[in-house]
Parts: sequence; structure tokens; C-alpha cells
Amino acid sequence: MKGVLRPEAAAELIPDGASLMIGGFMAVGTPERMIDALVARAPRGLTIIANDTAMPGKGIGKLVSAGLVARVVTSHIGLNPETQAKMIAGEIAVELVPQGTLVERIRAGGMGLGGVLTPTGLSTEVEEGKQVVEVDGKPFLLEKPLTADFALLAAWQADYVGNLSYLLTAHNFNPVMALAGRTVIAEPEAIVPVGVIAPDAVKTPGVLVDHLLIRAGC
Amino acid sequence: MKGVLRPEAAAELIPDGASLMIGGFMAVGTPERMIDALVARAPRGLTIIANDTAMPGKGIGKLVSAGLVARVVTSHIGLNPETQAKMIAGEIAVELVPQGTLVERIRAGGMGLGGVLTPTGLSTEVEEGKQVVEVDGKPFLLEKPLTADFALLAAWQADYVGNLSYLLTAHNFNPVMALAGRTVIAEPEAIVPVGVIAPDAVKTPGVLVDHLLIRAGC
Amino acid sequence: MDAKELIARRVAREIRTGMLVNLGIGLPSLVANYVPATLGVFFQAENGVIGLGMRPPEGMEDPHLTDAGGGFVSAVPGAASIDSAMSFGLIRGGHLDMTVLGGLQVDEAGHLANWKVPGKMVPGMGGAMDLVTGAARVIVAMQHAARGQSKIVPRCSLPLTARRRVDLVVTDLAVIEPGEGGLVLRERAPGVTVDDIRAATEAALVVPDAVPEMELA
Amino acid sequence: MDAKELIARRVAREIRTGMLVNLGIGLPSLVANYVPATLGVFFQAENGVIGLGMRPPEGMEDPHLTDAGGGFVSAVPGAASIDSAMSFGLIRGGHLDMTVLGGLQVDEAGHLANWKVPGKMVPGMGGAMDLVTGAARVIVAMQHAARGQSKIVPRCSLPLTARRRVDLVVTDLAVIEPGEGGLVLRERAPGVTVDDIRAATEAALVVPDAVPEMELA
Repeated sequence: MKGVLRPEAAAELIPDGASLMIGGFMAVGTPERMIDALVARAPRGLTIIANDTAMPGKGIGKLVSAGLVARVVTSHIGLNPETQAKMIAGEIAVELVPQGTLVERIRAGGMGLGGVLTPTGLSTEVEEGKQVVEVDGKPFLLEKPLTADFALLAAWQADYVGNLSYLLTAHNFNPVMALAGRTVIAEPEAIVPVGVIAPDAVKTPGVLVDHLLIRAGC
Repeated sequence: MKGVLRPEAAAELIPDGASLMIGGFMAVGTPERMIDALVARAPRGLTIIANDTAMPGKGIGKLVSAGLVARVVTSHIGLNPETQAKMIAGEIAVELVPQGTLVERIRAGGMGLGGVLTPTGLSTEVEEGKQVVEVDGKPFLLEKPLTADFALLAAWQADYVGNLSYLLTAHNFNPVMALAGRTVIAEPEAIVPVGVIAPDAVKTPGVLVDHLLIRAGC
Repeated sequence: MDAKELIARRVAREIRTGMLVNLGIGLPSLVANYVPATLGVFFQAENGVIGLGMRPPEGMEDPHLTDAGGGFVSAVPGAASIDSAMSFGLIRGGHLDMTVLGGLQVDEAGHLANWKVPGKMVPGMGGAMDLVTGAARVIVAMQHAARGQSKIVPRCSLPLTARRRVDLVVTDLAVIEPGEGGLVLRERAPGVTVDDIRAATEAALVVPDAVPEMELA
Repeated sequence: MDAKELIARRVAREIRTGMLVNLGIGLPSLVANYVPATLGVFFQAENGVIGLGMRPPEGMEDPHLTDAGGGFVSAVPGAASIDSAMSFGLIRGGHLDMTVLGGLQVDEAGHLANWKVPGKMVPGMGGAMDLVTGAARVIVAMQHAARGQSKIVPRCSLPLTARRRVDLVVTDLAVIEPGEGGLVLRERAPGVTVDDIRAATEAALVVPDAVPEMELA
């Protein structure tokens, strides 16, 4: 862990054209202060890798509405009509990936695996252009690993070595993305002294985290 | 979760020739009461899938000493001279697997993936007889998924729906094996009422566990 | 009883003691209302909770506890939080005993299409492809027809969700079981005849001698 | 100072502030003794702890907190427990900044052999193959020779641990850096000459004009 940053300073790290993994599922477990700072700074041509694009006015939806997004790799855009409209208008390229495949591709990228062998997507449009690998006579799709320039995470508690814990359905993609971003920025709801998060409650070890957002209001 | 069993009753479920995944790392996080009951019942020709074979008198070492093991799939037998002697004598077949590959093969088996694409083992003896898959020009070994008839787990706390939590380095292979055994038997150090383990502290959801060993001394 | 309630009540009868069940958004989510608490069923939402409970009273909602549609839920005693990798590990690995999904089309091969209407609606497949591929039992809960068009068709014209044959289709008119030999008509909705169903179904149906009326939860 | 302490003290100088480091069993584990606490280094043991600390006082050992050799350890403030999948995800994924391993042979290509002596000793590779494949920096800490035989050889006769070239070899005689052009002699142990090292080394060495004496932690 390098230290604690204000959201504006964290947003300044992110250049035009960067690829961002962003935690969250319909904006639950998404780093909203980080996203607000990004919207203010307005880097262009971002690639977003995330479960979904939320809805207008929430989470990743704010980046879409602000016109900062050139490409998304995601499993679902159904609740964000703006993403759909921009896709149809050719303003955003959308790669749709089955949700379980998406999280495994991110995990493979973060954990040094060459790809994912999954039965999901066989004999569907998802198979198009992909290698099919047979293992003991059964076919599997070879899905490639994903990494990104940045992973932007939302967490519940953090300590000052960067250890993170998560609450309930706000885990979702965050713990997996923590390994797959070259720079990892986490926005916790609380920061506690080192030693306060019990070792067994840590879901993301601090060694994976580069920056923490400073407490709200500081 | 089907219910709570005495170790002897759990051992009776396991027939000659069964394959067993057993949690633990040098006998830390290994279900010792379950193993003692297995030694007493003495099923023959077992296949053991585990990180290591511990040492004589501890954990999996007891099964080896009792002559119940026909085959092991493991990353390390260096601290158990009996396993080595029986391997050289042709009494136990040993498949040595790099530790990170072993845990991913078990995970793939439990999570419905077709295999593991790993750089580990390339250009070594581990590569022999295996398919090499290129992804974007980089080679990876295709390692096959592992499942077993039974997974025998050690846990810290369990509740009566079968949720499990683990302590410190006693996690090791246990949470991953919980998905890869067709029948899962867990030996917790304590059993607590439902609701006592917080949802965020559950590392193995109870829906994966078939049987809990009854409290010691009951 | 409206069509949706009828379907939900019939699907609820498929659920057995101690099952782990995933209910899709919309119609399928209604099924939970008709499953007795005594069965000890655990509902999973793919966004990461096992042991999903009812929406909490106003003022007690928590933004960290939602279903896959983003709606507020509660957690039953014995609930567990999981991340998305574990969630889909359970699904793909066959640990989910049942999934109930909505459908756009089911065809004579038992294939489901439910994620895309090319040129019209491209929401994305979300978790549907993994659910249909991996769940131990796949139940499609949908209206028999939409805008006068049968949704049970000889061959799906819409993009498929998976190569796997679904296990059961429950509509407001019928219960249909896809199998090797085609779509077998298993049950009629109350007051509906086999001829009514044939007339409303574009696909060929295999009709056994006895087609009893649905029993509802 | 004995040979092992010398090697451990020299390896310790490779460790930088805030690194995540895995120390192998045996000689490599001694390195921790010479790393100042002020560096804020986290030691990882592949069995599942980040933030490994010293052996606790007698009577305060905990059977749930051990290193990869099964020895009792403590956890420093800020420690984290992880399962084996995460532990090797960190290792294979390049998140481990450094691993220090023992060696049986290192050859002119920078390849390490350290897990098997066919027909004699087959302990298994444990985590070694993943560590050498995945760690950002791989340091081999070993005696220069064993039973009079150089362990730095033209080509490993023992089975390789990985195809990856190791980054640095620290012995009781020398610091050697494998590279494209072969094994470069970087440093001499105190009181040892370049000729001593050449005489004790079966492999060809690339010898720069200046080969300074090791500095020790």
C-alpha cells in the first residue's frame, strides 16, 4: 500500500484511454466517490470491465452518461438504456460475456492462468470466433484472461496496510478484481487502525492494494 | 446438510476403493477424528487427493501407515518417509502435482470448469504426456479437473445448516475441496446455533456440506 | 388467479426440502411466495447471497443486501455471503439444485432462448447462460404466448441461451417436459383442454393418454 | 559467521520496503532474521498466511498458525489468512515480489533444479514450481558446492523446477546473476578471490572488470 489519496488525486492517476475494472453489481459495491471524481476530471475513451453498467445516475451509469466510455466488457446492460442507445449509435463498443465467464476471465488474468475452459456459451453466439478445447471428450470454450490498467474497488473496512473486508452482496466482483488491476484503488466505507480487521476477515490482502481513498469528509 | 454423525458412522459411508479429498497442510486443518475412525474401520485401496501426506502418526500419515492407501495425488511427500518407502516398494502409486496446480485442478472439478491452463510445469517433467494450449502465442499446460467420492474437511466453527468457518493457516485446501467431493463430511472444532456465524464469516456455505461430525465427547 | 400467480404456484410444487434454488428476476421471483418456510429451502441470488429473505420493512433496507435485480432483501438465519467467483462456481459446478428462469422461446429440442432479440433488445445474458448450463434442474416459467404468438416453437428463431435441454416448462396453459422424443405435455392448467393447448402451441407436442390438471401450491 | 548466516545476510539486502516475500524452508527462512522491521515487509507462507511473524513464546503456539514447514509462527498486525487457491493465485499471478528458495543445481541458462534427485530423493515439488514460475523475483540461496561438487553447472543434470531463468544466486562464495549472456559474477564473499570462485564453479562465469565484495545486512 502506497498511501491514502483524496478522490480528486486518485482520479488524476487515470489517463485518457485507460482500462478500468470497476466493482459492483447494479451499483451495489461500486466506489461512488471515485466515480464522481472521475466524472469531474473527465478522461476520455475509457474501457470499462464490470458486471453491468448500472443505471443512469448510479455507479458506472454516471461514466456512461458523461460520455467517457468507449468500450465495455460486461454481462448485462439491460437496466441502462443509455448504454444500449450509445451501443446502437456506435458510440460505445459492447462485448457481452456470460457473468460466470466474466468473473473467471478476470480471476485468470489476476492469477496468472492462461484462460478459462468453460461449458457456458457452447453452441450459442458466445462461441463465435473462439477456440473449443476438448478435455476427455467433452468440449469447452477457451475464454481469455482479462486484466486492466486500474481496478477501482468498493470495500467495507480497510486498514492502513490496505487489507479490505466486504459486506454481504457488496462483495461481488471486488475481491477478484483486486488481483487483476495493475494499479488498485480501493474506496472503503471506513478505515480502521492496523490490527482491527482480524486476519480471517480480510478478503483482499493489503499487498494487492496500491491506494486507499481517504475517509469521506476529510 | 443431512445431519450430524458420529465419526464411526461417517467412516462407514466410505467403501473400499473410494477416492477421498482430505483438507490440510502438514496435518494443519486436517480432520483427525474422521481419520482415526477411518483407520479403525480400515477400508482398503483408497485414493487420497491432498496437499501432502503429513508425517507418520499425524493426519493422512495415519492412513498411509495403516496400509489403506493405494494411490495419492499430492504436491509433497517429503516429510513422510513411509509414503516414500511404499512408493519405492510399489505399494502406493504417487502422482506429484505442483501445489498451485493441484488446488486449481480441485477448484476446476468443483466449479464445472474443463481444466486449468497454467504456465507452471512447462519444460519440466510435469509437462510429460500433457496437452500444451497456446493462448495469444503463450504456451500453457492443460491440467485436468479433479473430483472425488468424498471430501473430508476440517473447520473451525460450523452451524446446523452446515456453514463453515476456518482459522488462519487451517484454511488451506478445505474451502476448495468443499465443492469437489460428491459427499462432503466436515469435522468442525465447534458447532454453534444457526445464525451465530455471520454471513460474511462463512467461507463454505452449508449447501455444500452433507454431514457434520458430532461434537467431540458427545 | 392471474396467469403469473398460476405459474408461480405450479413451479413452487417442484421445490423439495433443503434445495438451493435460484429464482430469476420478474415472474420467477414470485415463486418464493408459495414455498413453505418449513421446507428449509435456501434461495440464492447470483450477486452473492445464499439465504435470501423477504424485502425488509421500510427504513430497514440495507444497500449492501440486494437481489440480482438490485432490490432490497433480507438474509435468513444461516445465510452466507459469497463473491461472484464462488457464486458462479456453485452454479456452473452443479451445486445449484434448481434455477427458475423466464423465457422468450423454448423449442422442440428443449432449447431455451431468453437473452436477446436481435435489433430490438440486447440486455445481455447476465447469469442466464451459466444458470442454464450448470444448474442441476432448469425450469422455464413463462406465459404460453406473447402478443398472440406461441412461445413454444419448433425451432428457436432467437439466439439460444445454452445447448443444454431444459428440464421443465411451466406456462399459464400447461406443464411441458422436453425429452429425447420431443415436448411431452404433462399437465393442463385448470379448465384448459388438451385441444386448447395444441391450438395455442406452434411446436409439436407428444400427448400421453392421461394429461392431468395441474396441482398448485 | 557460518556459510548459512553469510548467505542469509546477503539475501536480506535484496529486500525492499513493503515487499511481499516468500521464504522457503531451511536456509532461506533464516533471511527473515536480518530484515529490519522498519522495512514493513510482509512474509508470506504458501500454506496461507500473509504477515508471518516469529515463533511465539513457549505455551503460546497455536496449531492453526504454522509456516509451510509446519512450524509454529505468529501473525504480525495487519496479517491476512488466505486459502490455498488465493495463496497460489498471488504467487502465479506475479503479486509475490520475491521468493527465496534453496537449490540443488543452477545452470548456465539460469535454470534451477531443486525438487528431485531421481532414484534417491523424491519429496515432490510442493509450491516450488509455482514460486519459480510466478514470483516477480526469484533468488536462489544455497551453498556453492555440496560434497565437493559444484552446484553451479553448465547444464542441470537433475530435473528442472521451471523454464523460467532465476534472477539471482547467492552462495557462500559469490553472488551470481544469470542473464541472456550467461552467469555473471557480481560479488565475492569476504576474503574470497575471483580465482577461488572460478575454481569452485563447474559452469562458465562471465567476469566483469570489477567484482566487489558482498555487503551484508
